[in-house]
Amino acid sequence: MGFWEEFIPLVLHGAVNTLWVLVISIPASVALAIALGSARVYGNAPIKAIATAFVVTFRGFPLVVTLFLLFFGLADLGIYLTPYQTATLAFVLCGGSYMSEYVRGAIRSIDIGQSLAARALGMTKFQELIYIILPQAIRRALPGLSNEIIYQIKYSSLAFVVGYEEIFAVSKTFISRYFMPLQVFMVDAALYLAMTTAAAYGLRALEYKLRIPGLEMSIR
Amino acid sequence: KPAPSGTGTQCPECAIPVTSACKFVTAPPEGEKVHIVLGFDANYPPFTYVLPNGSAAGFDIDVMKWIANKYGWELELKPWDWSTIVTALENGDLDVIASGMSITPERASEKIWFSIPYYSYIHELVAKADDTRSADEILNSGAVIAVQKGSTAEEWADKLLAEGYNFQKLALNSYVEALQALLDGRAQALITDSAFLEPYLKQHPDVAAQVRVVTTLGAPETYGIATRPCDIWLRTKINDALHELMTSPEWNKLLEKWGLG
Amino acid sequence: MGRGSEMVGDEIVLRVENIHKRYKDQEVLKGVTFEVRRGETKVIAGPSGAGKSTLLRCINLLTKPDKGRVWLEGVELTDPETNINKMRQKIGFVFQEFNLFHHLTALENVMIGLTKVKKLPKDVARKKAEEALLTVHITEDLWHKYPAQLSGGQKQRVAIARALAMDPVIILYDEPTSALDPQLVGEVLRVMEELARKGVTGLVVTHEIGFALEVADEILFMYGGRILERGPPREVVFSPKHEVTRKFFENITKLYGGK
Amino acid sequence: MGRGSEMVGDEIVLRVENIHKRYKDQEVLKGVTFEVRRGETKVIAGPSGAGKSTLLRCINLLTKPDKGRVWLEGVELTDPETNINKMRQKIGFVFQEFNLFHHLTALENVMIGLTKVKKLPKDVARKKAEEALLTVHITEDLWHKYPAQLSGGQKQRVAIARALAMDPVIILYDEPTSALDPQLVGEVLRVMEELARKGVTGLVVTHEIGFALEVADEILFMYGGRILERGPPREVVFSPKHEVTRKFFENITKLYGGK
Amino acid sequence: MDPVWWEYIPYILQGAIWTFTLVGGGLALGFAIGVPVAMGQKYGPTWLKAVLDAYVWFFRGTPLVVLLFLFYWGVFPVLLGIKLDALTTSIIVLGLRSGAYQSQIFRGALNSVDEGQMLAARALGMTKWQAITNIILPQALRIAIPGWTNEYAIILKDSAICFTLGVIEILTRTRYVVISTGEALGPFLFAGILYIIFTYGGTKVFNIIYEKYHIPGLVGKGV
Ligand SMILES: Nc1ncnc2c1ncn2[C@@H]1O[C@H](COP(=O)(O)OP(=O)(O)OP(=O)(O)O)[C@@H](O)[C@H]1O
Ligand SMILES: Nc1ncnc2c1ncn2[C@@H]1O[C@H](COP(=O)(O)OP(=O)(O)OP(=O)(O)O)[C@@H](O)[C@H]1O
Ligand SMILES: [Mg+2]
Ligand SMILES: [Mg+2]
Repeated sequence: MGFWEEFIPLVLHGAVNTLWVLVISIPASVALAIALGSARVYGNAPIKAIATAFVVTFRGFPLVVTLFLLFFGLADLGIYLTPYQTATLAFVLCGGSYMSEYVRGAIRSIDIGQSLAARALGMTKFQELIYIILPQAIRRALPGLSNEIIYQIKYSSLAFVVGYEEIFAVSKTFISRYFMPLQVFMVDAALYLAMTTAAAYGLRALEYKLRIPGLEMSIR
Repeated sequence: KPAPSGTGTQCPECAIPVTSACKFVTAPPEGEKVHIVLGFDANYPPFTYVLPNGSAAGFDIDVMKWIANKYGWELELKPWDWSTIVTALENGDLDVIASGMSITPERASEKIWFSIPYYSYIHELVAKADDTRSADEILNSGAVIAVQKGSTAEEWADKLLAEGYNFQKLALNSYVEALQALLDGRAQALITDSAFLEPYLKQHPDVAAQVRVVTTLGAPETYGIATRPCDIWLRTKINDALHELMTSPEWNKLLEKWGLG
Repeated sequence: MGRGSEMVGDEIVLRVENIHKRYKDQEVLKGVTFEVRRGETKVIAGPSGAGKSTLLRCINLLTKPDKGRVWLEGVELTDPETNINKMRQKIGFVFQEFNLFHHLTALENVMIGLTKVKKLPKDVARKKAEEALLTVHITEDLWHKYPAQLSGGQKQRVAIARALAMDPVIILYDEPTSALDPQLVGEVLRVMEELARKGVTGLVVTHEIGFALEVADEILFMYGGRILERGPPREVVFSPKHEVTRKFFENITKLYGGK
Repeated sequence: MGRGSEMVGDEIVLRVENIHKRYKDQEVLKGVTFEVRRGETKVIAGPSGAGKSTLLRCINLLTKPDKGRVWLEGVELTDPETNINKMRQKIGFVFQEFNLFHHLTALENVMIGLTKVKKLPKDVARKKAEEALLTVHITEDLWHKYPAQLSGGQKQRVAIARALAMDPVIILYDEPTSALDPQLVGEVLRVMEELARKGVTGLVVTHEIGFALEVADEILFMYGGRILERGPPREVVFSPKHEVTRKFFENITKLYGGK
Repeated sequence: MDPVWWEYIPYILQGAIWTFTLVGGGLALGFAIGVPVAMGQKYGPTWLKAVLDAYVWFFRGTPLVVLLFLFYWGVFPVLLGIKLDALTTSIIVLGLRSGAYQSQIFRGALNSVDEGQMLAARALGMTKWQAITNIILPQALRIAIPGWTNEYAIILKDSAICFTLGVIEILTRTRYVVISTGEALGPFLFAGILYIIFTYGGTKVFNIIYEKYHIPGLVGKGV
């Protein structure tokens, strides 16, 4: 059987698996990021400390290590996550921590007048955050978030270390069997480029759709 | 053991491409120092791995050192990522690969040719010591079976699945992790090769007590030293040396040293 | 005499006692005490940097005063037990810099307090917001513009409508007419009068002395973080006790002397 | 009659011809034409949303007019060949929203144009900036504050100083006294007068009709994107030709009628 | 008995030299590329925007392994006719890729600077360029700092992928240790903590810069 006939169906199967992880992990990461980022600016001291420790840990750990600890470390405690669960959870923990940094920065770049006006209306700190600050902050954080989302798409390749059969896992098997890294990498690159392009395009469109008329100079 | 030949294991119908990376097509001029770059994947004890001081060690390293020593070559040791190791060889970043590399027809193509085989091993199905089921029962139980990603053991798993056996393959990054999965109870069996398992169990008697080899799979396979097809002189020299080493008492001492006896 | 006085009752709506505030090296408020009765319109005047905006922000605790107490309708705002968010609903605030919510249209800016804080149903809130906007002459064509698309005067009026719509007990205005033309000033003033008649009390930081003379029941003249002088508008403006007050107001006569 | 008129020469400094500007569905400027002579102080008045700010921004091309031409000292700004950055140095601009540079202190805000655009040595620039700040009564204690730490009036004055310091040929003021108290208004007006005497021309959008009556040589009354009426201040204010103009200015008499 | 892998700690730590060479080089190069790219994307002519979009698209979207592979064995030797060593190639590729990401961080930051700032700068007679460098950039760089700490944390770990070309840094060494000793959890946890220290330390530095250049009174932490 030729390289293409053998490799393409396999790698497409891997791509479907990759998508399965991302479909869950990306939205969950964004949600976690908003919670963490908000907690780090608006939370009281203990909440702030917990959120910060969380971010420091999961931003600090290389993703491989997080995957490894969730897979083998938890198994030592009798908790057996499947490769799919491990990968999804690890991506959310890691991606959420990274993304939260953009959310935090964006929240802090909103001018103080906005919170003053919100509080003057009688909003609680939480209402202020939800209705006034976050809608503006998330818009500002979008370019950064799109970075992290794209990173996450590519990092999904690391799921192979816990035995998840995604694009890269399939490719690795193939490469060590035939030693044709160039061809395999080209196919992989095309697949990842397709996914990241779709994501980037979607996010750009979202950024454009959410822009506030007259406020920004020229979002394209 | 096969007799020494000029070419070792090769692709019979392949033409030999001569590229700028070819450095050892013919004998170098008299008096010129021969410098060989040895590429290896340091993830493969006891054949190739690293010591706490960072230097390379292992059976294959010792073999190559012996060969280099015999000819007075300069040997440079370069750890390299397995997935691009052949590309590095093709492009001249490396000159030989000695890293427990199985000789397979797919590999012996226009990219690399092998020396004569120097080590043979067999694939094994391993289960927990208290698991008394037969191989067929295990392979048909829907159980999780761990293998190393990209290894010939994974090929075996794929082959068995294609034959209609009913189990789930869990391909992990290394044999160590695959074995770990078995010990953790995450996997119910492990397909591995004797080249990894036997020395490992010798080194870790506690682990040896927990597992048992259920059966061997297929016929023995062999390792070879890979070179660029065009480096005919180099390959010949390696084959000669390998032959000499393998017929000397030194060979058994080496096998003994690395637990491969 | 101020126009509003006939509807001023005796009930004290706002009491401010001995407010102090310092920013690092600079004491901005050095003990300010006064009270406002229901229906009253009180004007705070004074030179730039006197601490007028800071004082207003201290009243609804947007800036925490270092010392001093504030009561609204008998409830102490400065008491940590008080639910300040509940109380702030009763205090309208019109910012000197407008501080409209950038991401909301004019109409949404006015609605958000009603729907999210007062929890009114959307349609009720919308009707109320529209009324408030019309009161300050923001017509329908502007309702769906974002703050960045509005002119200065339009923004200021939306800011006023946002405070109005909440049906507050008292409104604190920080220079509410600075970006308005005289015609609109007149109209906004009429709105403020009407509110006063309805019993909505006003505390207005303004440089429009004409307005103070027309509408205010009392002028508080602030200088260097203190209330230097207070009294009926005509008295403070035309026969002040202090030299600084005299100098501050003398330009008015000069400026409009031509008429 | 305006005070500045005695120093007004015949030389036309600024010519604006048939300026048009539309934002999507709304035509904001519908053909505005006028000229300003050297030393003149011209006031633009008109209701909120009339297009005054837009017109000012069109003059130095901060907003690109859709149609029409602008000349400064005989050089056509709207000509694509013209180095607009060179020309803008000669046009001071004081924004309605101040637009101070957030990351620079008051002093640095004034200096940056001198050092980066005019390329003056730092010490010279600093001296010039200090002078300009003192002219608008921003004293040394405020020089090293950031915009967010200044009061409204302080910000506005820094914005004026920033324009002043550049030694412009003409200054475009967009409501330069909106956040100022009457005393400061008087002082800023004096500064503007002095500048007029030195031949610095002024084009002022303002709602301070008192100021217009005192200082302006001419009032341009804008309405709905057009100059509806123009002429000497007293004429336009007290005996206007149009009903809208009359209505616009009638509040003034009402408002300050008490005096 | 001490675990066997403890003996390997110095070996792992020596990898830090390579890690930081890669990170330092990659980040600096990425910064030098990212800032102008972001400005070009926001303020440049249409054709330039198209070119820069393509650059960002390719380098953001392609896996690092593939980029390394392409540049080491393709772009440099074949297209450009130069043979660069693995370390140099790795730094260049990390830099090119990080530039694509950093440009998006800055683009976001540039968008957060309000329009009035540009208007006021142009009104003073500044050229677009002067306005950007003197007014917009100083404010945008401050806003970009949190995003930058992310990029640092990411590149710190992504440097591991340069092993594809034989550059052996911390994470690769850790893997070797895992395999060589047969002990997995310990070495991985050690590497994890090492990276946390590096990330946290680096982030701390960035945070100090952030707070130092935080514009007094301007932006909120909530009221
Ligand atoms: N970016 C924009 N997009 C859409 N509409 C705009 C924009 N900027 C201004 N407008 C509209 O153009 C009209 C004129 O605005 P402009 O700011 O010139 O008014 P103005 O005369 O300065 O008013 P004011 O005295 O209130 O400052 C207003 O109705 C405003 O809503
Ligand atoms: N966040 C701050 N940090 C430091 N100083 C501040 C801050 N806010 C205000 N100030 C200073 O406090 C003083 C009073 O400011 P405030 O805004 O209350 O003045 P104001 O009376 O409202 O003046 P204006 O009429 O010009 O608006 C000013 O000198 C100002 O510089
Ligand atoms: Mg104020
Ligand atoms: Mg305006």
